[in-house]
Amino acid sequence: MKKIEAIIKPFKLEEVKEGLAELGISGMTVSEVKGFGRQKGHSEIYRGAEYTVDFVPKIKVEVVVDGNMVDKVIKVILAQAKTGQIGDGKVFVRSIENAYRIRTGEEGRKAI
Amino acid sequence: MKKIEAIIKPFKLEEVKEGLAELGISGMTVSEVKGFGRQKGHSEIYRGAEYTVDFVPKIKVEVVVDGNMVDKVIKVILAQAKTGQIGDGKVFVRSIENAYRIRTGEEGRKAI
Amino acid sequence: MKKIEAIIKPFKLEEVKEGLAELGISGMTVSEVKGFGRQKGHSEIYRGAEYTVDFVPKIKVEVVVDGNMVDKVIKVILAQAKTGQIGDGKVFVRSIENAYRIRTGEEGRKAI
Amino acid sequence: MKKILRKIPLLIGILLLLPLLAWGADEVPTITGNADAIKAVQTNADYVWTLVAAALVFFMQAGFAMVETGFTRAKNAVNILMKNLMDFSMGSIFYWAVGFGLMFGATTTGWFGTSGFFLSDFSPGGDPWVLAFWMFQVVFAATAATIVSGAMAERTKFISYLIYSAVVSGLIYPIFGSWAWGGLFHGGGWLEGLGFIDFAGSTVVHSIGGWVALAGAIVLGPRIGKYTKDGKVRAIPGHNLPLAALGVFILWLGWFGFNPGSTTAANKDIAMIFVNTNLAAAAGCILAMVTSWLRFKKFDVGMSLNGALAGLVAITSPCATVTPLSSLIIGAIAGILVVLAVLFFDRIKVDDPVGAISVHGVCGAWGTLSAGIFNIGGTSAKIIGVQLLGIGTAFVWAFTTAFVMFKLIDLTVGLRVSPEEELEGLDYGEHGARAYPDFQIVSATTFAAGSGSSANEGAWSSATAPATN
Amino acid sequence: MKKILRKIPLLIGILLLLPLLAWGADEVPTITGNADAIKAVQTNADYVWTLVAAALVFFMQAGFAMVETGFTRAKNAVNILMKNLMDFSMGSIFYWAVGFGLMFGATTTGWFGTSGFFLSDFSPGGDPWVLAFWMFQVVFAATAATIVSGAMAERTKFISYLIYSAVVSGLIYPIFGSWAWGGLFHGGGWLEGLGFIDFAGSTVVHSIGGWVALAGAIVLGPRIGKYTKDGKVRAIPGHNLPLAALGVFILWLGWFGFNPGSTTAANKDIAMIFVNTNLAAAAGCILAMVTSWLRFKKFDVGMSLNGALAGLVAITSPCATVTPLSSLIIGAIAGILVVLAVLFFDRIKVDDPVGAISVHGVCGAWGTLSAGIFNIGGTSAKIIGVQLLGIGTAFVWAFTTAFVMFKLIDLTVGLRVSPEEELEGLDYGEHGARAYPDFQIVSATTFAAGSGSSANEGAWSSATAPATN
Amino acid sequence: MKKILRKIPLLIGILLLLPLLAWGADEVPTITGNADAIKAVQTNADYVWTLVAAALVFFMQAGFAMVETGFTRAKNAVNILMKNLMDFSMGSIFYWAVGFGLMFGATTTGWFGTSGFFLSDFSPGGDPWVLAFWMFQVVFAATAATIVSGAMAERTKFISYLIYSAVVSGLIYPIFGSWAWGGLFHGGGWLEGLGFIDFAGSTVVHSIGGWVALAGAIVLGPRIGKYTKDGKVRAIPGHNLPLAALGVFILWLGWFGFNPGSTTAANKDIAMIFVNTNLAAAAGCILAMVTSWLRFKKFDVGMSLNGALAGLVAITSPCATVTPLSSLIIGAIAGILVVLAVLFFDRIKVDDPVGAISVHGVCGAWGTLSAGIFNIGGTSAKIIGVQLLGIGTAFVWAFTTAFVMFKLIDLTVGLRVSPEEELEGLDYGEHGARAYPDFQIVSATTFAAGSGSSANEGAWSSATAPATN
Ligand SMILES: Nc1ncnc2c1ncn2[C@@H]1O[C@H](COP(=O)(O)OP(=O)(O)O)[C@@H](O)[C@H]1O
Ligand SMILES: Nc1ncnc2c1ncn2[C@@H]1O[C@H](COP(=O)(O)OP(=O)(O)O)[C@@H](O)[C@H]1O
Ligand SMILES: Nc1ncnc2c1ncn2[C@@H]1O[C@H](COP(=O)(O)OP(=O)(O)O)[C@@H](O)[C@H]1O
Repeated sequence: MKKIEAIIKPFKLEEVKEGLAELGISGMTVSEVKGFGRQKGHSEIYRGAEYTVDFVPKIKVEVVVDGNMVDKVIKVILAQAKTGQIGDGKVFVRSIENAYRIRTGEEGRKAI
Repeated sequence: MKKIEAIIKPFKLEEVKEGLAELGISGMTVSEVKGFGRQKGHSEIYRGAEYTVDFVPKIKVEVVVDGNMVDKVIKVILAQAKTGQIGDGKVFVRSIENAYRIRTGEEGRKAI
Repeated sequence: MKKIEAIIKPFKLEEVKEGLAELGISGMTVSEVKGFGRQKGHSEIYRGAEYTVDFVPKIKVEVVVDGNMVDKVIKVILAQAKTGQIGDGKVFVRSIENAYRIRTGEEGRKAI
Repeated sequence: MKKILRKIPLLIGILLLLPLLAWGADEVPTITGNADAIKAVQTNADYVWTLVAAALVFFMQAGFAMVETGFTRAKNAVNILMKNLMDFSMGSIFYWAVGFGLMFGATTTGWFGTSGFFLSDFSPGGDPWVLAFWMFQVVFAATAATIVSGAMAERTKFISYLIYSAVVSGLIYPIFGSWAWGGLFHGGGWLEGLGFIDFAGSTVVHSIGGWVALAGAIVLGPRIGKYTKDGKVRAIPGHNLPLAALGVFILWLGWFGFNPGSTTAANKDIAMIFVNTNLAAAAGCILAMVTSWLRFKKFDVGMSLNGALAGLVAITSPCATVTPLSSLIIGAIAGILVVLAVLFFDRIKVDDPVGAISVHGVCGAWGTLSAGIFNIGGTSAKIIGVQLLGIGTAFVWAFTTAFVMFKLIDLTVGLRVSPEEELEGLDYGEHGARAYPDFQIVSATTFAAGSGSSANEGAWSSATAPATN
Repeated sequence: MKKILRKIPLLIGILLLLPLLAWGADEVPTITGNADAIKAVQTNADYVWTLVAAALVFFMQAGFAMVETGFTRAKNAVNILMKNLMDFSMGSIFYWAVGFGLMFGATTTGWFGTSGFFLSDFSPGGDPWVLAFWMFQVVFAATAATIVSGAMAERTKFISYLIYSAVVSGLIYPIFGSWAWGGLFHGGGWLEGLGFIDFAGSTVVHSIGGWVALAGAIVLGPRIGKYTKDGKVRAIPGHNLPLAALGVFILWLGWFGFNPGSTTAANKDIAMIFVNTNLAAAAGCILAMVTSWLRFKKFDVGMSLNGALAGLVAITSPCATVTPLSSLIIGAIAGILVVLAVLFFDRIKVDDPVGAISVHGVCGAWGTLSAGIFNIGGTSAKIIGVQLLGIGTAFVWAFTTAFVMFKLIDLTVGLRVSPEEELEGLDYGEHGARAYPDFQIVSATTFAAGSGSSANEGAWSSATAPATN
Repeated sequence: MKKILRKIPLLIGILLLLPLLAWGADEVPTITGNADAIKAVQTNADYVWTLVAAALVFFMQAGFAMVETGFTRAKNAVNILMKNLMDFSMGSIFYWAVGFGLMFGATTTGWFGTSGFFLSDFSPGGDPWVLAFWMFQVVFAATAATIVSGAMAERTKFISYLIYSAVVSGLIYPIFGSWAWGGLFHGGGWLEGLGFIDFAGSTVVHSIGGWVALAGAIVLGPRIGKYTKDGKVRAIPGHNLPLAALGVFILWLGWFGFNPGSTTAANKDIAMIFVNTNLAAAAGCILAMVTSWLRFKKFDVGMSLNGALAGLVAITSPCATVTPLSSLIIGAIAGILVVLAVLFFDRIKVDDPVGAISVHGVCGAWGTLSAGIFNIGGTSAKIIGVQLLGIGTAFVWAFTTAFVMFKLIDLTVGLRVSPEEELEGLDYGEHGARAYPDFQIVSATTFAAGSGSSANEGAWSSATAPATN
C-alpha cells in the first residue's frame, strides 16, 4: 500500500476529487496547509505599514491506495491539478505498512 | 519507530487521548482534516440554491511510538474510536527513520 | 529523498524558515496542529465553570529534501526552533519514494 | 394619565393634524385657543418621545440576538438568530391580534381584558394614541418572549419555539400584564389596585420571561456534555464574545428607552430615570466583575456582561421612585446576585446557556422588591408585602402555565431536537445552513478535557448511533 | 407644508434662537406673543424629530454594510465595507454640491431643479430649516446609492464603484426624486402633480436603487462559479450570518426614522406610521420564512431576513395612508414576493449576491402599487393608474440611465475586476488587506460540490492562467 | 442659559410633573398661565433632546469597543471589550462621586469646582435639570477615558487600566473641563473666560483623551514585534475589520448626539450642527482614502475609517460656529492629517494600535484651531491666540499629569503585562478566556515576514524563557 500526498491549489480540489472518483477511489483525507515555494505570497498594507504574507494557501490531499493503483492516481492528479502556472504544487509518494478500518477492524487492502 | 496515523470522528478525540494516556503514551499531534469516503456530507440550502458539502470534519491523530508499542496503540485506537457507524475512520501505520527532541537534541527512542 | 517533519512552536516558524532558506531549501509546506505532550495547555474559566484546554498550538513544517541534505536540515531546525523550554517539539525523518512537480510533471529530485 | 387626551374636542384633533396652518395669517389668536395649542404641542412631544423610546426598545431585539448568539456555539448561531427574529415577528402579530386586548382591553372580571383585539380601538381619523401606546407595548411583549430563547438555546426544536413564542406574547405575558398595568389604558388589574410598584417591568416583563425560561430549561434538561457523568459542571464557552459585548451595549442603550420611555410622556421625570438606569447598570457590571474575581481570580467577561444586564433588570421596576444613590446600591446587589445565581442554577443542573434565568428572573424579582425597600417616599411592611405578593404571583403564574405549556408541546410536537441534531448543531438540522461557512470551525469542546465527559458522550453515541460527525 | 415657516417674521426668528430669554422677568406676555412662542416650540420639536429620524436613517448605512458583508464571502469583506463607507461619504458631498439642487431647487421646466446647489439656500443667520431638510434628504439619497452595491458585490472595480456611486446620488436619484417630491421644498414635479403617492419612497428611493442594481448586475454578469456549465444555479453562501442578521435589525430600526420621519414634523401622524412599518416587517419576515419552508423544507435564514426587509420596503410608500391591517397584508405579500423574485433572478442568471433587486426593486414596486390599492381614503382606477405610471417611469428612468452609465464605465475604466482578482478576492487586489487576518479562512465553496462546476472554473483557469492560488 | 430654569417657581414645578392636568376642565386659562405652560413644554422638549442625545453618545462606547477590538488581535479581544465596558462603568461611578463636582461645582479659585459631589445638587422633588445635565456630561467623561484604551491596547495590565481609567474620568478630564466648560453649570473657568471656543469638545474631550493616550503609549513602549531589530515598522493587522467598520458607523451616529446635543436645548441650532458634523466626517473619510491611495497605491480601509473619525473629531469644536463649506474643508484637512500623523507616530516608535493619538489628539487640536480660523463671525489674532492657548494648555495638562500617573502606576502595580502574557494574549492571562473558542485562530503575524523580526523575538524568547506557545 502506498500513500500519495498531493499539495495543490485550493480551487483545483474539486477537479482532483472528481478525477479520483472516476478511478474508483472511494476515500481521501484533505487538509488546509500553507505553502512556501517559488510562488510568492503577497504584500499587504495595514494602516501604512507593509507586510508580506510569505505563505500561500494550499490544499493537501492524502489518499492511501493499493500498490497497483499508484501510477493511475498520480497521473490523474498531475492532469487535474495542473494550471501550468508556478505554484501548482507537488505529489509525494511513500509506502504504508498497514491500514485498518476502525468501524470493522478490517486490515490491509480491505480497509481502504 | 513507527508512526501511527488515525483519522477519527472529532467527538472521539477525548476517548482516544485517554486510552493512549493509559498506555503511557506521552505525546501526540492532532489536526483538523476533512474526510471524503462512504460517509456523505450533507446538503445545505442558501437562499433557495442547494449545495452539497462533500467533506465531513475529521480529526487526524499522529503518534510516533517505539516498534513494540505499535500493536497496543492500534488496538486502543480501534477500540476507543469505534461507534460502529460508517465514517469511523482509518488507522495507517508506517515506519519512521529517526526522531529528535528539539529542546535537548536527543535522538531516536529517547526523543519520543 | 527524505521527508523531514518538524513540530515547532508557532513563533519559531519565521526563524526556521529563514534558516532553511539559507541552506537553499526552496520550498516547504506548513500547517497548524495541536500538540499534546509534556507541555500542558491551560485552564480557562467561562461563567464560573473551569475547563482545561489540553492541547497547545503548534506548527508542523514538512520539507522534502534530497538524502544528502537531511543532516543539514535537521541541524538547522534543531538550532532555530530551540528555546530550551518544554514543548519545543520534535523532528521526524522518513523516506519518500518519489516526488512530482504538478506544473511540469517532472519527477524525483528535479521535482523538489 | 393619557385618558384625558381622548376627550380633547374634534377642533383640537384637526389642529393637531395641521399644526401650523391652525394659526393662519387671518386668524386672531385667543387665550383658550392658545391653551389648546399648547396642549397639542405637548401631546406631539409625548408622541415623539414615546415612539423614539419604542424604537430604542425595539433595538434591544438586536441586543438579545447578539448576546445569545455570542454566548452559544457557532454551530447553533443561525438557529438563535432565527429565533430572535421570529419571536419579534410572531410576537408583533400575536400581540396585535390577541395580547394587547387581553392586557389593556376593558375588563369586567379584573383578570384580563376583552376588548381592543386586532387594534380595534383605532379607527381612521380617530385619536391615534392607542397606536403609539400599542407600539410601545409591543416591544415590551417581544422582550418577554425573547428572554426565554436564551435559556432554551442549542437544543429546542424550531417549530416548538414558534409555538411557545406565540403563547408567551399572546397569552402568558399579557394576562399577567393586565393585573399590573391594565389601568394604563382601558383595563385595571387587581395587583395595581393593591399598589404594586413596577414602573417599567422588572417583574411584568423580566421576571415573567425569566420564570418561563426556568420552566423551559427544566423541561428540556441540560445540553449534551454540560455535565460529566459524575455530575460536575463543564464549561461550554460562547463562541463570539465581541458580539456578546456588542449585544450588551445595545441592550444598555435600549434600556434608555425601556425605563424612561415608560413615562409615555415627554416630561422632566425622565432625567432621574436615565441617571438611575445608568448608575445601576454601572454598579452591576463592576460588582459582578469583582465577585467573579474574588471567586475565580480572573476578571470574568461573561459575568461582567451579565452583571450590567442584572443591574439594568433590577432598576427597571424602581427607576422612577428611588434616588440615584439607591439605584447604585440596587444595581450593585444585582451584580453580586447574578454571579451567585448563575453558579446556583449550574449546580442544580438547570442549564441556561446565556444566564437568562439569573439575569431576568432572579434580578427582576430583586428589583421589584428593592422598589419597595428603597421607595423615595418611604417604605412600610405593607408596601413590601405587596411587592412580595407581586413577585410571588408572577412566579406562580409564569412558571406554572409555562411548565404545562412546555409539557404539552413536548408530548405533541416534541420540544427537543434529536441528540444527533444537537451534536451536529441545529443550524444544519433546522435551517440547512451554517453561520460561518468561510471560517474553519473547531468546537472549543473538542480540544477541552473534562473528566468523565467522554464516557458521557460515548454512552450516548453507542446508544443512539450518530450518522454524522 | 414647511413653506409657511419661512414666512415667520424676523422677530420670531430671534425668539427661536433664544427661546427662553424671550420671556424675561420684566416682559409682560401677550396673546400674540404666546401664539408666536407656541409655534416656535412646535418648530423646535419638528427640528428635533426630523433630525433624530435622520440620525436613525443614517444608521441604516451600518445596517446595509453588515447585511452586504454578511451575505458575501470573507475574501471580499473589506471591499464591501469600503463601498458602503464611501457611498455615504461621496454621496454626502455630491448631494450637497449637485443632487439637492436638482431635486428640490426651483424649477422652470418641471424636470429638475436649478437652484440650491452647494446648500446655497442657507445663509448664516437665516432660517436653518433648509439644513434640517437637507440632512434628512441626504441620508435618503445615500440609501438609494448603497442599495446598488449589494447586487454588484464581489466583482466590481472599486474605482468604477466610486464613479457610479457619485452619479447615482448626484444625478439619477435626485432627478427622479424631483418629479415625485420636488414640491416638498422649492421644486414641483410632474408626478406629484398627478397625485402620485409615495410617502417615504418605496419607488423614489428603493425601486430606483433596485433598478440601478438590476442594470449593474446585468452589465457585470454573474460571479465566477455561480452557475455550472449546464446552467444550474450554485449557492455561494454568505460568510457571516450573525452580522447579516444584525444588519437587518439595524435596518428595521432605521426604518422607524425613514417612514415616520418623512412627516418632517413632530405630530401624531407618526404613531400610525410606526405601527404600519412594524406590522409589515413582521408579516414579511414570517411569510418569507413560511414560503421558504414550503419550497425547501427548511426555515431559510437568508430568505427570512430578506422577508423582513421586503415588508419594510413595501410599506415605505403606503405607510401614512393605509390601515394597520392593510399594512400587515402588504408586508405579507412582499414576504412571498421576495422569495419568488430571488429564485426568479437566480434562474434568469442575474446574479445578485444579497437580493437587492428583489427586495428593493420588486417590493418597492409592489409597495407603491399597494399604496393605491389599500388607500385609506378609497381607491380608483385613476389612483392605481397614477401609481403604475410612477412605477413604470421609475423603472424606465433608472434602468436606462444606469445601463448606459455602466456600459460607459465598462468601456472606459472597466467595470469588473480580472478573474484572477475575483478568485483571490477583492480585498487583496483593491485594498491590499484582509478582513480577518487572525482566522483560518476556508472558502465554503472549496469543499462544496456542484456538478459541472469544475469544468466551469477549469475552463476559465486554463484560459486565463491565474498567477495565484 | 439653563440657569434660568432653576428660578421657575414651584407652581411651575408642579405643572411640569402633571403637565396635562394643569388645564383641567374647570380651570380658566390665563395669558401668564399660558406663557408659563409654553416654557414648560419647551423645557420638556429640552429634556427629551438632551437625554436622547446622551443615549446616542452612550452608544459611542459600543463604537469604541468595536473599533478597538477590530483593530487589534484576536488574542486580546476579550481584554479590549472588558476595558471598554469597565471604563464606562467605573467612569460613571467616579464621575458621579468626584468628577462632576470638580468640573461643574461652584468654584472659588477658578481652577476646579468644590460642590455637587455625589450628585448632591439634586434633591427629590427639586429641579431635575442637574440630572439631565449630568447624564449628558457623564457620557462625555467616559468618552475621554475610553480613547486611551485604544492606544494602550494589547499590553496593559487590566488592574492598571482600572486605576488610570478612574483617574482620567475622576480627575484629569474634569479639572481641565472645568476651565473650559465650568460655566455651563455652577462653575466658571479661566479658559472660557478668555473666550475659548470648544463647543462640543475637540479639545476638552478628544485632545485630552489623545494626549493621555500619548503619555500611556510612551511609558508602555511598543508591542513586541511592532519593530524589527533594525527599527523598521512592522504591520500588526487588526483581526476583524467588519467589526471595526461597524464601530465607525456607530461612532458617526453617536456624534449626532455628541455635537448637536451639546446645545442641551431643543432648538433650531441643531440643524446646522448636524449638517456640519456630517460633511466633515464625509470629507475626512474621502481625503484619508485619497491620501492613502497616493501613498500606498491601495485604498486603505484602516486609514479611511480613521479618516471619518478624524473629520468628526475636528468638527466637534467648531460645529456650531462655522458654515457647512468650512466644515467640509475642516474635515478634509483632518482626513489628510490623520494619515500623516499615523505614519509619524509609527516612525517615532510610539505604538498606537488603533490610531487614537492621531485621531483624537492631533485632529482634536486641529479642530480647535479651525474653530478660530473659520469662525462664522470672523476671526482675529486674538481669537486664534486663545484657541492656541487652549490647545497648548490641554497638551501640557493632560500629557504631564498622565505621564506622572503612568510612571507611578508602573512603579507600583506595574503598567505592562509580562512578555509571555503579551505573546500568548491578554485574554488568557487576565481573563482566563478566549474571544472565539469555536474558530481556528492563526496569528496573522505567524505567516508574515519582516526582516530581522525573528532575531527580535528570538532575543526576547531566549532571555525570558516563555513557558507557553
Ligand atoms: N521541498 C518541499 N517540501 C515540501 N513541500 C514543498 C516543497 N517544495 C514545494 N513544496 C510545496 O509545493 C508548493 C508549490 O511549490 P512552488 O515552488 O511554489 O511551485 P511549483 O510546484 O510550481 O514548483 C509550495 O507552496 C509548497 O507547499
Ligand atoms: N483511501 C483513503 N485514503 C485516505 N483516507 C481515507 C481513505 N478512505 C477513507 N479515508 C478517510 O477515512 C474516513 C472514513 O472513511 P469512510 O469511507 O467514510 O468510512 P469507514 O471508515 O467507516 O469506511 C474518510 O472520511 C477519510 O477521511
Ligand atoms: N510521540 C509523539 N508523537 C507525535 N507527536 C509528538 C509525540 N510526542 C510529542 N509530540 C509533539 O511534540 C510536541 C512537544 O512535545 P512535549 O512533550 O510537550 O515537549 P518536548 O518536545 O520538549 O519534549 C507536542 O506538543 C506534540 O505536538
